[in-house]
This record gives sequence, C-alpha cells and structure tokens, in this order.
Amino acid sequence: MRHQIPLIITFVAGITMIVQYFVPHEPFAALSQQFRIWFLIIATFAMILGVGNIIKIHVERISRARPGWGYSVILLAGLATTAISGIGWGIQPGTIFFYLFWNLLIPLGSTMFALLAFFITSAAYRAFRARTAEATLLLAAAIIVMLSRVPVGTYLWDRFPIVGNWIMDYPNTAGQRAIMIGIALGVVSASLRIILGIERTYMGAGK
Amino acid sequence: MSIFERLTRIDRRIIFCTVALAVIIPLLRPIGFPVSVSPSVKKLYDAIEALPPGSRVLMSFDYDPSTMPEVYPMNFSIAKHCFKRGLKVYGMALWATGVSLGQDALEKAAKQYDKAYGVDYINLGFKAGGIVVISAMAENVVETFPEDYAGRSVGQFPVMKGVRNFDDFDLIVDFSAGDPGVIQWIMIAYGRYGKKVGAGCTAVSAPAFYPYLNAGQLVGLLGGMKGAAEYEKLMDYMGTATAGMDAQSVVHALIVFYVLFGNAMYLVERRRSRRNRL
Amino acid sequence: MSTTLGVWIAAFLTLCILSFLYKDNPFYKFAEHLFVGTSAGYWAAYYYHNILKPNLYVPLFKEGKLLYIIPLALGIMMLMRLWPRIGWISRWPLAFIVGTYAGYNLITYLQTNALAQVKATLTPFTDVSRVILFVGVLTGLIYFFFSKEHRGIFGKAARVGIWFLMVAFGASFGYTVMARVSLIIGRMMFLLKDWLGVID
Amino acid sequence: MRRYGRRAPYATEFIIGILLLGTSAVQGEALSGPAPVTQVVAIDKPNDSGGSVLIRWKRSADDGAGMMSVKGYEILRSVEREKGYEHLTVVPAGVEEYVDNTTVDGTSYFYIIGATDGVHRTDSDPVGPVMSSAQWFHQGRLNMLIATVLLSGLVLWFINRAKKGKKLYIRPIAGLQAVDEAVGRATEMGRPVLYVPGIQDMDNIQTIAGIVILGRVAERTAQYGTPLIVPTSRSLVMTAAQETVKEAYLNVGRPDAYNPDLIRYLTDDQFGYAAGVDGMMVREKPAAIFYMGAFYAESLILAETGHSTGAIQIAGTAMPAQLPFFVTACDYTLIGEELFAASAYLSKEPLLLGSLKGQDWGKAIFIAILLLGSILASFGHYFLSDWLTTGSL
Repeated sequence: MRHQIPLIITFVAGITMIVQYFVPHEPFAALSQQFRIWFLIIATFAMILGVGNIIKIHVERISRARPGWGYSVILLAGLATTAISGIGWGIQPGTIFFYLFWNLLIPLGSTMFALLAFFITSAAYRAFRARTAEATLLLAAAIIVMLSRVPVGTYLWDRFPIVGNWIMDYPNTAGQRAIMIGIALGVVSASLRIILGIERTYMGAGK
Repeated sequence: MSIFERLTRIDRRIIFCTVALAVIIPLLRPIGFPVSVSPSVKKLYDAIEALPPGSRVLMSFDYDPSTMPEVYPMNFSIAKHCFKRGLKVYGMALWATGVSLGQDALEKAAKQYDKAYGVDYINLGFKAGGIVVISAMAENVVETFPEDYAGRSVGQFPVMKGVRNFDDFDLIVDFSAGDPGVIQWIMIAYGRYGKKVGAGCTAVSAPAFYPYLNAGQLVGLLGGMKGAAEYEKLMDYMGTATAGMDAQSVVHALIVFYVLFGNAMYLVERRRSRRNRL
Repeated sequence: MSTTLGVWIAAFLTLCILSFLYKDNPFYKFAEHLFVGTSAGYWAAYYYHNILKPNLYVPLFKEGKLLYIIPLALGIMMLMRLWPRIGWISRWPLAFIVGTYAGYNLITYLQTNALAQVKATLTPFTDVSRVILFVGVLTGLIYFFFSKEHRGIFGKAARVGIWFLMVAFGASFGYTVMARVSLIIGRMMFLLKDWLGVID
Repeated sequence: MRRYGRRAPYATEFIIGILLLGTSAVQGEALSGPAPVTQVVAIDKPNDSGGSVLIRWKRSADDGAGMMSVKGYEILRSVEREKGYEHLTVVPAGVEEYVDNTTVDGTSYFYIIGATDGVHRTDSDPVGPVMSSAQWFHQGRLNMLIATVLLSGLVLWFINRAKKGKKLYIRPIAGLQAVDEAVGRATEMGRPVLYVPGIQDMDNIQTIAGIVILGRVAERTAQYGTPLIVPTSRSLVMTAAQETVKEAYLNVGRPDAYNPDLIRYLTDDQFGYAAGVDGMMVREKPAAIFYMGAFYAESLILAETGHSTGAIQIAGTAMPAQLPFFVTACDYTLIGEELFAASAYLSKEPLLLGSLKGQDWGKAIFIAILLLGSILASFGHYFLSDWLTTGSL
C-alpha cells in the first residue's frame, strides 16, 4: 500500500493536469495556477529540510573539527545572518538584509557569472579544432557569428554582420527547431511513463 | 612532447591572463573603434528630443546586477538625456533588483544637471506582479505606488502633482533583462493605452523585439552594450559602454586569434607526426 | 551603513572569486562558503516573505480560505522526513508534484516545442534559405531516431542533421561570447571605477 | 440609432454647449457627436469558464478617418433593453473589441457602445440579450487534443507491444555507453562520482528526467561501491534525490552503503550553487561528473572546472542555449530528446524501450506533416499550417 498510494497520486495529478488544458469549465479553470501555488508552498516547506541539511552537515564538521571546519563557521554565520535578519526585519531596501544582498551577494554572484568570460575563451581554444568535418563546422560558425557582433568584425569585412545574421536565422534556427521538436516528443513519452507508473525509480517503488 | 604539442596545450592561466588584460587595457585607455548608430537607437533618441521640456517620462528598471554592464549605461544615458532636455523622470521597477540600480543611474545623471529628487524626478520603487502592476498603474499611479522607493508618501513630492494615470506620461522607457519586461509593457502600455514605449534590453533578447519595432509598437530599441555605446555617441560622450565595446572588440579578436593559433599548431603537429610514422 | 565599506567588501569578494582562476585557495574557499551560506539564507527569507506569507498565511488564516489546508498538509507531510519512521509519507507531496508537472509539461512542450515549431517551419519553398531551413529541421529530426540504424540514405540524412546541429551549436556559442564578455567588463569597471577610481 | 440623454461624465460641458450653441445657426451639426459604431455583436465569450461576454463592433467613421474626432468608446451595460444602462469603461479609439468579464452566468445583458469625442457621445443601438456561460471543451484546442491522443497512443501502443516480447533495435548512444565506463573508472581510481541534477526544481520535466537517470547511475555506483555525491540547488530535489538513491541502493542489495549525507542541498542561488559545486570538484576530485537536467549560464562554469580536474564528463540537457557549452567542454553530451531517452536506455527494460519506438513514430508523423505542409504552402495552400495554430497556454 505504501508503494501504491504515491503512484496513484502521480497518476491522478498527471491526468488532471492534461484534462484541465482542454476543459475551460470549473473546477478545471484555474487549476494549473492553483497547483502552482501549492507546489511553491510545498517547496517552501522543503526549504526547511534543505536548510536543516546544511546546518547538520556543517555543525558536524565543526564539532568533529574536520579539516576546513573554519569555513563551515563562515557558512553558518552567513546563513544565520541573512535568514534571521530577512525573516525578522524584512527584505526591502534599507534593511540589513538588503545591505548584505547588495554588498555581498551581488558582487559574489556577478563575479562568479563573470568567470564565464574566461571559461568561454579556454573552452573555445581547446575545443575548436578542425579534427573532423563536424568540429570544423562548429568552429567556422562560431567564428563568423562572433565577428559579426563586434565593431572589429565589421572593420575586417563589412559583410560579417549579414553572414552572421543569416547563419543565426537559417541553419541555426533549423538545428534548434529539430532539437526542440525532438524534446517535445521526449517529454511526451517521459511524462507518460511517469504518469502511468512505468518509470518509477524516483519514487522508490523499485522494479 | 614537441614544442608544437606543448603550444597546443597552453596553460589555461595564460589564456585567463590575456583575457583580463584585453578587458582592462581598453577600459583604461579607450581606443574608440568607430561605432555607427543604428536606426533603432536613433529613433528612441529622436523620440526624447521631440518631447517639449516639462514632459513626463516613465522609466521601468527591470534588470539586475548581472545584466548591469549592458543595461545600466543605457539607463544612465537616457536619464542624462531626459534631464538635459528638462524632462521629468518617474522611475519604477518590476524587478526588485532594479530599484537601486535605477536610483543610482538617476542620481548620477541628475547631479550633472542639478536636478533635485522629488522635484525633477522620483523613484516609485518596486512592486511585484509584472503585468498586473502595469495595468493597475495605467489606471491610477498613486494608488499603485502610494510610497516611493524609500517608503515616503509620494503625495509630498511636487513632481507627482498632476500625475494620475498613463494619460499623464508622454513616453515610457523600459530597461529590461527579461520577464516581466518589454513584452508586458508593449502589451499593456502600448496595446491597451496607446502609449509610446521605448526599450533598452540585453543583446541576447534584442532580436526578439525587432518585430515589435518594425510594427511600430516600440518607438526605439537599444540592444546590449552596443546599443548603449551608440546612445553615448548620440549624446556625444565616451561613457562606460563605449569603453566596453572596445574591450569587446579586443577580447573577440583575442579569441579568434587563439582558435586560429590552436588550429595552426594542431595542423603542423599532425603533419609532423604523420611524417614520423612513415 | 557606509557605502565605502560596502564597496571595499564587494571589491574584496570580487577578487576572492577571481583568484579561483589561478587555483583553489583559502580566499576562494572563504568567499565560496560565505556565498553558499548567505544565499541560502537569502532564499529562505525570500520564500518566507514572497510565498509563505502571501500564498499560505494570508489566504488561510486571514481570509479563511479552507482550500489552503491541502497545501499546508502536503507541506507538513514533507517535513515528516525529519522522523524516519513516518518519513515515507513525504513521498505523497513528492508524487503530487511529479505527477502534476509531468502532465503539465506534456501539454506545454507539445504545444510550444512541437506544434508551434512545426507550424513555423511550414513555409513555401520560395528561396534557397528557406529550403536550407527545411532540410535542416528534417535531417535534424532524422538524427534523433532511436529505433532505426543510421545506415544508407537514412544514415546520410542523419549525418547532414548532425552538421546542422553543429552549425547551430557553433553559432549560439559565438552569439553568446559578447554577453559573457560584458560580464567581466562589468566587474572590471566596478573594480577600476567604484573601488579604485582610476576611470570615471 | 438612438441618442441617449445620459451624459453623466460630461454633464456640465453638455449644458454649457447647449447654452452657447442655443443661438448658433449650425446648432444641429455641432451637437451631433462622432458617427456611431456599426455592426455591434455581443456573444458569450467562447472557451472560457464563464463570467464573460465578448463585444465586437466596427469602428466609427470618424475614428482615424472622417472628422478624426473619436477619442474612445464607452461601454454601457444593462439587464433591460430600454433603460438602466451603467457605465463599464472607456476603451481607446481604434479598438473594436471588449471583453466584459464581470457578468453573472445565466443573466441576460444588453450592451451599448458609445463613440465619444470627449464631449459628445453617439450611442449604438442596444445589442442583446446575451448570456455568459462556461464551456466543457476548449474548441481552439482540438488540434492539441488530437496531437496528444495520437502521440500518447503511439507511445502506449509500442509499450504494449514490448510487453508482448517483441524485440526492438535501439541504436547506440555514445554518452550512455560511457556511463558504465565512467563509474568503473571512478571505482578503479578510488574517487567519487559527482552527479549534478541541474538548477531547476521538481516542476521542471528536465529535473524529473535527471532524477530518474540518477536512479540508474546510483544502481551502478551501489554495485561498484563508489561514493555518489549529489549537490542540489533545490530542497525538493534533494529530497527526491535522497529517495531515489536510497531505493537504488536497496534494489541492488546494498542498503548499507547508502549515505544520505552525500546528497546535499547547497543553495537556491544559481551562482552560489555554481561556486559550491566548483569547490567540490577541486576538493573531492571526482573521477566522473554527470550533468543531467536543466542548466542555465552556470553550465560552462561547471563543465570547464570539471574539465580542469581531469574528470570524465557526461552531460545531458534540453536547454538548447546551453548545449553548445556542454558539447565543447564535456566528453559526451546527450542532446535534447536523448536526455529523456536516457533512463530507458540505461534500464534496458523492454517496456521503457518500447516508448522510444513510439517517439520515433511521432517524429515520422511530424516529418510527414513538414513535407506535406511545405509542399502545400509552396502552392499557396495554408490550411495545414492554420490547423497547427495554437492559442496561449
């Protein structure tokens, strides 16, 4: 029974969501929005588990004085400060929470994001080698489109922007579309397998 | 390992160093690669030029720090343009992160023209809800934003005098990094209320908005740092976007150089190893 | 709260993260742990204010909408994981979410990814570019066939399909470089302008 | 056409107008407002949950043409034809449609559209009665219904055939054949396997697919006794991953080897998560790294760092924008549809493999539609393309 009920819930919820798309009548009308809110509420409750998991792992690391336990202290201090100040005193501009958001999280996030400028260069350098026909196409398309986007490209050859746009509009669109249509079929099939309970590793219902 | 083989495997850190230099040097000493102003940017510039002094411009700051390098310079240039022309600026944000970025741009631009908060411009702050917020303020601005970004009642500021709903704005400019953003402004402000809407957005999202521009639903569009640099050219100053575009050009050239160099070494090495095998 | 102090903190953290490019080091470790901790706290507070309060607390306890007892119950079931003996009940809300979104995504993807994309591809063969687009979509789809061997004409078509995919990947890669470079320009500007003040 | 005397919003102007124009010779012309709207129809708004009426009209001859005097159209509603009209709203000039979504189902309504120039209003004849109601089937979605039934039917048909023991050929996918090799290598080197299920929550089908594949990978690490580290960016995903891995270990008879502490929640923050996972890569030195799920910009941050540690990397995502980065930085990449097929491949269960055959038939149908539709379009027939039109979600 313990294994059956989750499968039944999955089935009913899945079929309901498919049906609601075709039925404008109540009670199906606002169902997808309603379920969205429910999902967010469950996810928020799960956040307690997530934060609990962080605390457990790092408290353990500190109490056993494992290597790098000092960093765990920093992590927990950061967690406590933002969570408590945010929940206790609000998150709008002018609060401690917002100050931390602005002066800690933003530079950290933007810099992490900015590492991409370096990584995109090293990835291009390493991977863009004309080893096969496929790799050569990848390389050529990348270089043309890259040069079509900056003033220096236009400076080298004034038709770079036109060629670049053409590649984006036609061969690129074609490739993307084939991928997207394939994905749709993959999703239909994977969703059905899940709704019907054929695929159930995630539910722990076993084989 | 042959020298060629070694050259095809340059340490990543050398690549990283050169990228950093390719960014820093043009920022310190802008080269000023020729920037040609595209029609979509000129249109927005002209739309602001055409407004008589005292007109009201609504700006929505719908971006975040990660897209700041692209969107902030547009925000700053256009704010500067408005103040230069003696227009009144009303800021607001559909993204919580946009409030302080927009405030920063307004403050810095206002300073250059001696404009005062509450008299020449105001920042109404953030309100969650996207399209709902736009529709609500279309009908009543003060009811939607009773307080400014710092929680002060908007009624006390002279700049709010005579502002009731969308009828009282002459132009809307959205600075957008995604959803909610340009689409929502077009749908409601242009679609339902026939307001003029201009936009500045990230380079990645710009192509999606050209159809709206062509259909006349947008009065003008700035796409990415390039669009921002073009606006700086129209405003006749070398700002962060112009310097940024130089850095862009140099880094792009550097990547192309690396790819060509890597392939040259690879080809030489392949030919050599083939000969060795024989 | 001083702005200058804020700039110094931000600059220090920026450099800590950039140091990872050289190699893992105590500065990066410090910044990384601080980042994970503060951001987890950030999202916890965000969820509390933007989801729990307006979507559960207010409708259930202030407006008395009893329907909201269901998500509350599902949320509490989730928390039952903390007690191993009744932890199995957390599978119910999980099953609800997986089922709901399997159904929801089936429809959404079918509409936006399949029907809409197929429709967009149905254009008259009036010029070479359109024919190329059409051939690309067709051969690309052929590449994705799982149950047919990629041999003969079918195999050749699949090969052409891969070429289109590769051009698409190369093009998107090249298209993205600019946006990524903008990011590092943004950080460098922060360091050079807001922190060091060497450019204006 | 009737002119109603109710001019509430403009009452004063009206009176002043009368006073001023009372002596004028051109009284009649000046008093008449813009030309009225024509062809007014009011119907129950189709395909909705009731509570709304759709009103359409053809704009006034003075709207954008003629006298150019129309500023907007006032919408008036009543439950009686002759009287009791109340103001609903004013829509701008140029608009020819309004949805009144304040109706009560089962009540009859009458509407009047008044063209106004800001001072005078010219009303249309009342239309009605019209009653709003809810529908049980969304007619605009018939095409989607057919597509859903057809494609689901194909998948189910082939699953059913597989049940009966029909042998199926399935082409090899390099990335999936490498899974065993990758886990095996980690075991030999005595290093862990790192599994990254993307940064989206359980409402994303790619995350769900990622968790399902995690189950298959976990069965292998359980057999080999290799530690499996799963950092997650969402608490719910952590929960689902714990359930999945635990069950996989139970399935292969190694429940003792399951360590829930290796499945950790880091943070919901996109780049905070990337920073944390990067740290794990350089410190825990996994020999194999899997990226399966929905990824955004962090894809390359992770894959480049992973590459620098020398790990075998296998990625799979249906985010078209991130595929190029995985393709350049990883050893193997599952492209789009292959991600959703991966679990079936790895399970080698005939039922699951049968569904792949169904997908192929789906593709064949789309190819046929593409061919037929484009040929028809070349000859100027667009009905197939029109038929595929879908409304908003």
